[in-house]
Amino acid sequence: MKLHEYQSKTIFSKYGIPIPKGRVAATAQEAKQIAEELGGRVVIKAQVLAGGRGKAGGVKLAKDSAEAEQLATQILGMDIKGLPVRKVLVDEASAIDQEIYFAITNDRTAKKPVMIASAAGGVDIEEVAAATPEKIVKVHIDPLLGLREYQARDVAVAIDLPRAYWKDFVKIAMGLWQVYSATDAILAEINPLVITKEKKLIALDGKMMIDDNALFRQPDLVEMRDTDEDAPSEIEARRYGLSFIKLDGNIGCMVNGAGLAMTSMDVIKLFGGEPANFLDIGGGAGADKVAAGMRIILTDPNVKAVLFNIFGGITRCDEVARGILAAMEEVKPKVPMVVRLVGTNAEDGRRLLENAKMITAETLADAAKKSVKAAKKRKINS
Amino acid sequence: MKLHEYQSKTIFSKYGIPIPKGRVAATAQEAKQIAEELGGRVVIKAQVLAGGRGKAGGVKLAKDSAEAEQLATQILGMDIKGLPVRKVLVDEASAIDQEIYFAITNDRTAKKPVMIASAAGGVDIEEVAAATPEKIVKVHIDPLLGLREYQARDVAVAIDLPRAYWKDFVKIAMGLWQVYSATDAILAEINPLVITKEKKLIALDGKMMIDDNALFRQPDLVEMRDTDEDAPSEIEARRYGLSFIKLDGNIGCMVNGAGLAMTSMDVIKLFGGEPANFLDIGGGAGADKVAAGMRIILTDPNVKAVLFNIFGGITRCDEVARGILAAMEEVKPKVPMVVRLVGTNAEDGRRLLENAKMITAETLADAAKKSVKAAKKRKINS
Amino acid sequence: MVTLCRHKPCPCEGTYIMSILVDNNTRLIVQGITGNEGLFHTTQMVAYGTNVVGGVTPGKGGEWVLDKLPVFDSVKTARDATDATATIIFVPARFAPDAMFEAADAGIPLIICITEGVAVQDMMRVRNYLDQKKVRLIGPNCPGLLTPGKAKVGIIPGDIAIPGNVGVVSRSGTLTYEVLYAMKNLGMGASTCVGIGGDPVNGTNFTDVLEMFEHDPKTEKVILIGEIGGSEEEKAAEYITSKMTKPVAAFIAGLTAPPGKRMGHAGAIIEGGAGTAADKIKALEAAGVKVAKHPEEIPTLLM
Amino acid sequence: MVTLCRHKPCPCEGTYIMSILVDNNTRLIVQGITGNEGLFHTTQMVAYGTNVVGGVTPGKGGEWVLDKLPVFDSVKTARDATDATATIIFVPARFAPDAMFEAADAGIPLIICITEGVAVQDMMRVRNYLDQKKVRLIGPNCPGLLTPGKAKVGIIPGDIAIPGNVGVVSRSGTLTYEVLYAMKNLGMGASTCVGIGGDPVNGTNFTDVLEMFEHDPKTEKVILIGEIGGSEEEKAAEYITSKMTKPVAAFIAGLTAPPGKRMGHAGAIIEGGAGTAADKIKALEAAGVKVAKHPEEIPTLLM
Repeated sequence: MKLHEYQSKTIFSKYGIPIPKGRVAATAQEAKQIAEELGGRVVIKAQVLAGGRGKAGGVKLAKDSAEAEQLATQILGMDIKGLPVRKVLVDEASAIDQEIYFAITNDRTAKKPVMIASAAGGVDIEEVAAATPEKIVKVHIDPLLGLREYQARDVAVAIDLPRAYWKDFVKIAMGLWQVYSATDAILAEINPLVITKEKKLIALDGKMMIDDNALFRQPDLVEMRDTDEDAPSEIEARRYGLSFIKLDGNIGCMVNGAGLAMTSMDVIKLFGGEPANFLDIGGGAGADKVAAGMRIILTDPNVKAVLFNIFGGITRCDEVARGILAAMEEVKPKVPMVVRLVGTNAEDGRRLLENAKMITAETLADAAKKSVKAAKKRKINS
Repeated sequence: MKLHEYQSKTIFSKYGIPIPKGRVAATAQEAKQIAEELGGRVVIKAQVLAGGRGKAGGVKLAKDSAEAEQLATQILGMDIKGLPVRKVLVDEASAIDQEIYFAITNDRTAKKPVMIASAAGGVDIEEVAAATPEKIVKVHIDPLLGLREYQARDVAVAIDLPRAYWKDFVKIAMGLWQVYSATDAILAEINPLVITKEKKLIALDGKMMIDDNALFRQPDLVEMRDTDEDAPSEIEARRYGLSFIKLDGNIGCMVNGAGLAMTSMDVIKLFGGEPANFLDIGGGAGADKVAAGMRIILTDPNVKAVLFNIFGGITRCDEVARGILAAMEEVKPKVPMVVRLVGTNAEDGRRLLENAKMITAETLADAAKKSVKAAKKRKINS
Repeated sequence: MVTLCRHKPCPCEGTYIMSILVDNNTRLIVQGITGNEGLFHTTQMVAYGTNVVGGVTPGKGGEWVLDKLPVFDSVKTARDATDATATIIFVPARFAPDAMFEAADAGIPLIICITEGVAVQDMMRVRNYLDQKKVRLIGPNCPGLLTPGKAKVGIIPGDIAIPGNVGVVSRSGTLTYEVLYAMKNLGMGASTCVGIGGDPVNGTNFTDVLEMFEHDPKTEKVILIGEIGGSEEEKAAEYITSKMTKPVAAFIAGLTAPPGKRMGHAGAIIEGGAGTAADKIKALEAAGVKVAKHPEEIPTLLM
Repeated sequence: MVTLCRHKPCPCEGTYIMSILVDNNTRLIVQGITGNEGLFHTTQMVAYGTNVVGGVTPGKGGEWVLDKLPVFDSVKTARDATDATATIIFVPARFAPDAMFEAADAGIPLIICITEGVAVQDMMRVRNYLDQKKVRLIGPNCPGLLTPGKAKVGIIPGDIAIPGNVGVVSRSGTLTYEVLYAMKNLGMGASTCVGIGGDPVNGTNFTDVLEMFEHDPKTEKVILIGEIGGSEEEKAAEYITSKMTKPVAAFIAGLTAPPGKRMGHAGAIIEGGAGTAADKIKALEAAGVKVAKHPEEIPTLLM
């Protein structure tokens, strides 16, 4: 789960990390008022859960509250990478001397949290990492011991931070560690952490991602979830505990297991088709989940055929078959359905579907070929 | 630093450990009012930092608020082990089914925190531990990982706690671990943890000791310190960072280092004297500390002679000598002083004291013998 | 009792259990044995012939499961009573970290955690703690282990694989079944199938298992089933290049997967360019591994 | 470079540095070198001939101390630049835990922590972490080490001891000086004097040091200086009974000490009846140790 910049920075502030004065606004009038309160120059920043908003024109500097209103109007009318801008953050503008990159995230290879820092912060940090990796400092944190101050100091030394800032940097690092730990973050990123002309360290921008698997113990964060920006089908899928991602093809897929779901998509493509979605119904899915998944797939008008690939293990094929039947009853699909059932209770499942006018297949390759063929035929017919 | 029962239980409650309803009172009137608010039977408990208050009559059951007032008057007039009772805790009375002992403390041998529990809780727990150690359960806690729920469950199983209480017991254990960790406790003890007739687990009594070395990060706890019950000389000593314990003998001692201070007392006793105090001026003590120590020693009217045993290391003997001279100037002592200086700058120290009419000694044994002799002589003279 | 690695010099330095991981000597307990999933799969494992010796459900100690398996309140009492050599975990995600810590503290040398959805910061603590204790963990979020004809420790359907000389290691669940099934249809058997799980932080990784297969006399060929994300496949390719003498075939899922939600800049920095299926296939092919285009093709590459 | 234990079989399993702990080969850095105490004792150690190679004070990297010792910002840079084999810590109590963690992480195998007043929960974390890393800690709240004529790593005044064949180990500070001074006055020299410190949770304990002395060819007799509290003296007595061949004399401080403030019932339960000077003396005498009545008597018991 991603947090907005303004949400991330509010959390930063709670753990003692300095942030610019500012507030979030949903209308241009609010933005104007906040700019008036702050006085002086302000930055208007689109709050969307997508990268590259600066290059898309979603971040603008306003010299006064009038200009703030005008720019806010403009930004609140934008779409960035397909996402409508519904809120803007109005921050007092900072005069910047240096931009630092600083983050704590998980290093899956090391099985430990890692601090990442660079004196060359800002939007081009990834190019810095690719071209001059020696400019990126990485220090691992023992997950049982937690971050220790000397490690933060080592980072300050390694990025050539002037001594005068070490103490504040250590405080910010310890704060970011607390943010990361307390929120079950998988990413807590400050970019840029700036040295202002007034010789202060401030977190100018913030990005956080929370571990979905830890949300059960993060009720406050769950409330922060912004569902405005998810596709309705993805929200619906989440409600049923399904893992769904919409794609641009025309063959709907319903599979149990993420790896097999990806493989099914790969095999569709291998045989000349285009998958319309990724859908993993998970292990042990019952009839209701299956029915929900099918409804979600069939909402997509692009879908010209559906492939069911179920390898029963925890999941029982007869349960899946019942879900398919229930959903067919409800949505009366008009597209061809290719079904392949193997494993636990596959016989029972196949028997249940015997009268449902579905195309059956023995292997995944066979199923993929048949669904590609069915989708093409359908295309010609329609 | 010890906390009172009412302070400990307030902290317990903050971390989710159930405690009886109740409040602390400084007067019998207050006690009466609290008893009225609570209704029903109440327990009046003397709040003194000494053990055995129950056997001393400091804990009484009152059937109503009138009796509560009467008993509070009585208890507030008591001295328990030399400590005047200044406050009483008025708690609603509980009907008890079973008394459990439960504590978290440090095991210095294992270098780990340890949970200790017994089904045979109550005031006789130490006899239980001595006579039937198998009735005492000990489970160590990894200080880097913290207490895990299964460990608490293991304790519940080991003390034969009925299953219905396991869940609540685990909550109490996790709460006590948080109490212990958050307060830098060296002891967090619930005795008894009772099962009431209403089938609830409640911490009926609580005792906490905080690590003095961690008070720098426990400002809230520092404010809870009850100095009423310390001897004035000990409060004065603490102000100067001196480690002082008043004893019953007549030879005052000032020594650098706890081990050497105890040894000096032992040697005084070995040669027939009685030490009047333990006083460790610590390492690197300056003249002001020495002067403070001397003032504190000489406040005790029992003191008939003073032994200074200084082995210079970090401590410099000339500094100590200066402190002695300054203090003599101020307090004009009338008792004989035996001084022994060895180690860092001992020569300079001895030279400074040359004109101060002090008895000098070469070895500790020699110094002890001389001080014993001086104190006896003084006794005869006085 | 478990069979320990007997190679001299021992490549695993005595830290893991060989030939590989489970067989008829395994004495297994089930954590969460009275839950829905635990009970269902215990029944399946027992039916397969796995030597299940008991289970753990706090609060249900003293009960019996399937009329013959004792239930204990804690792993420690279960181990003391049964001499268990391995444990399989079927408890809900929020209790799984405690279940793993408990198993490790009870001295169980091999832990298989099937549970899906364990929080990643918990897993980092678990992994670092278990490493200190030299305990081997398989999973979490994995289908477990299957040594066909000997022991099934997990949820892989027993009837889709036959005994043989091909070691199978996989990050995926049902995709693994797909491959085992294709093998069986071609008459190809497995020595052991190890589902290491797909979570970002887990216990045993590809390289660990390849090393076990390389030293396992019963394994002659190896199938590796990977997917997008992380860099374990690239590491496996390095190991194959430098140490492996047995032939390896592979399949990598996710060639058509859309790029995942990005972990800010940090993800790109930490993961580097790695993680795409194309990169992984390239790395494996460079290591001499034959990479299949679809799962049913894999076994044919080893024939 | 430090001299590692060369016994075969190695009684310490390679975890500590022998003969014992420090000598002229020790390359020492000082954490907190620019502080009052750090600077004073660095001067004393250098004057004694200890091979001090540099120091650490965060924020003062690049400065010099005593015109010849480089100051670094971190232990890691100090170690990289100086090949230090040991570190001595003189930082204030609240920073001492971090200083110990930092030294351990920088790979320094021997840490001597002089600092007094470290919080005990911090020390439990430090000790458990250092044990994982197989790092040896002396202290905290200790006077450090003195190998007369070779190296002084700590605050024991150098001129109160002469080289010899008696190993000295003590929980106390100035009481140790008293004993060394009494030895010197009788012409008795020390092989190494180890102040292990008096804190409830510390690094090296009596038994560790007795074991080192037992295996140290330069040590022929041992003096042990204990005090009330804990049960390290009782443990030492057990070790002496079962393993020690060299004669030991002892002194225990605190026969007349009032009982300390009690740690609730828990203290009594955990510590048992142990902890009084009388108990300790009894245990040591039962192990054949001669126990002195006052410090000046100790050396005479070994003559």
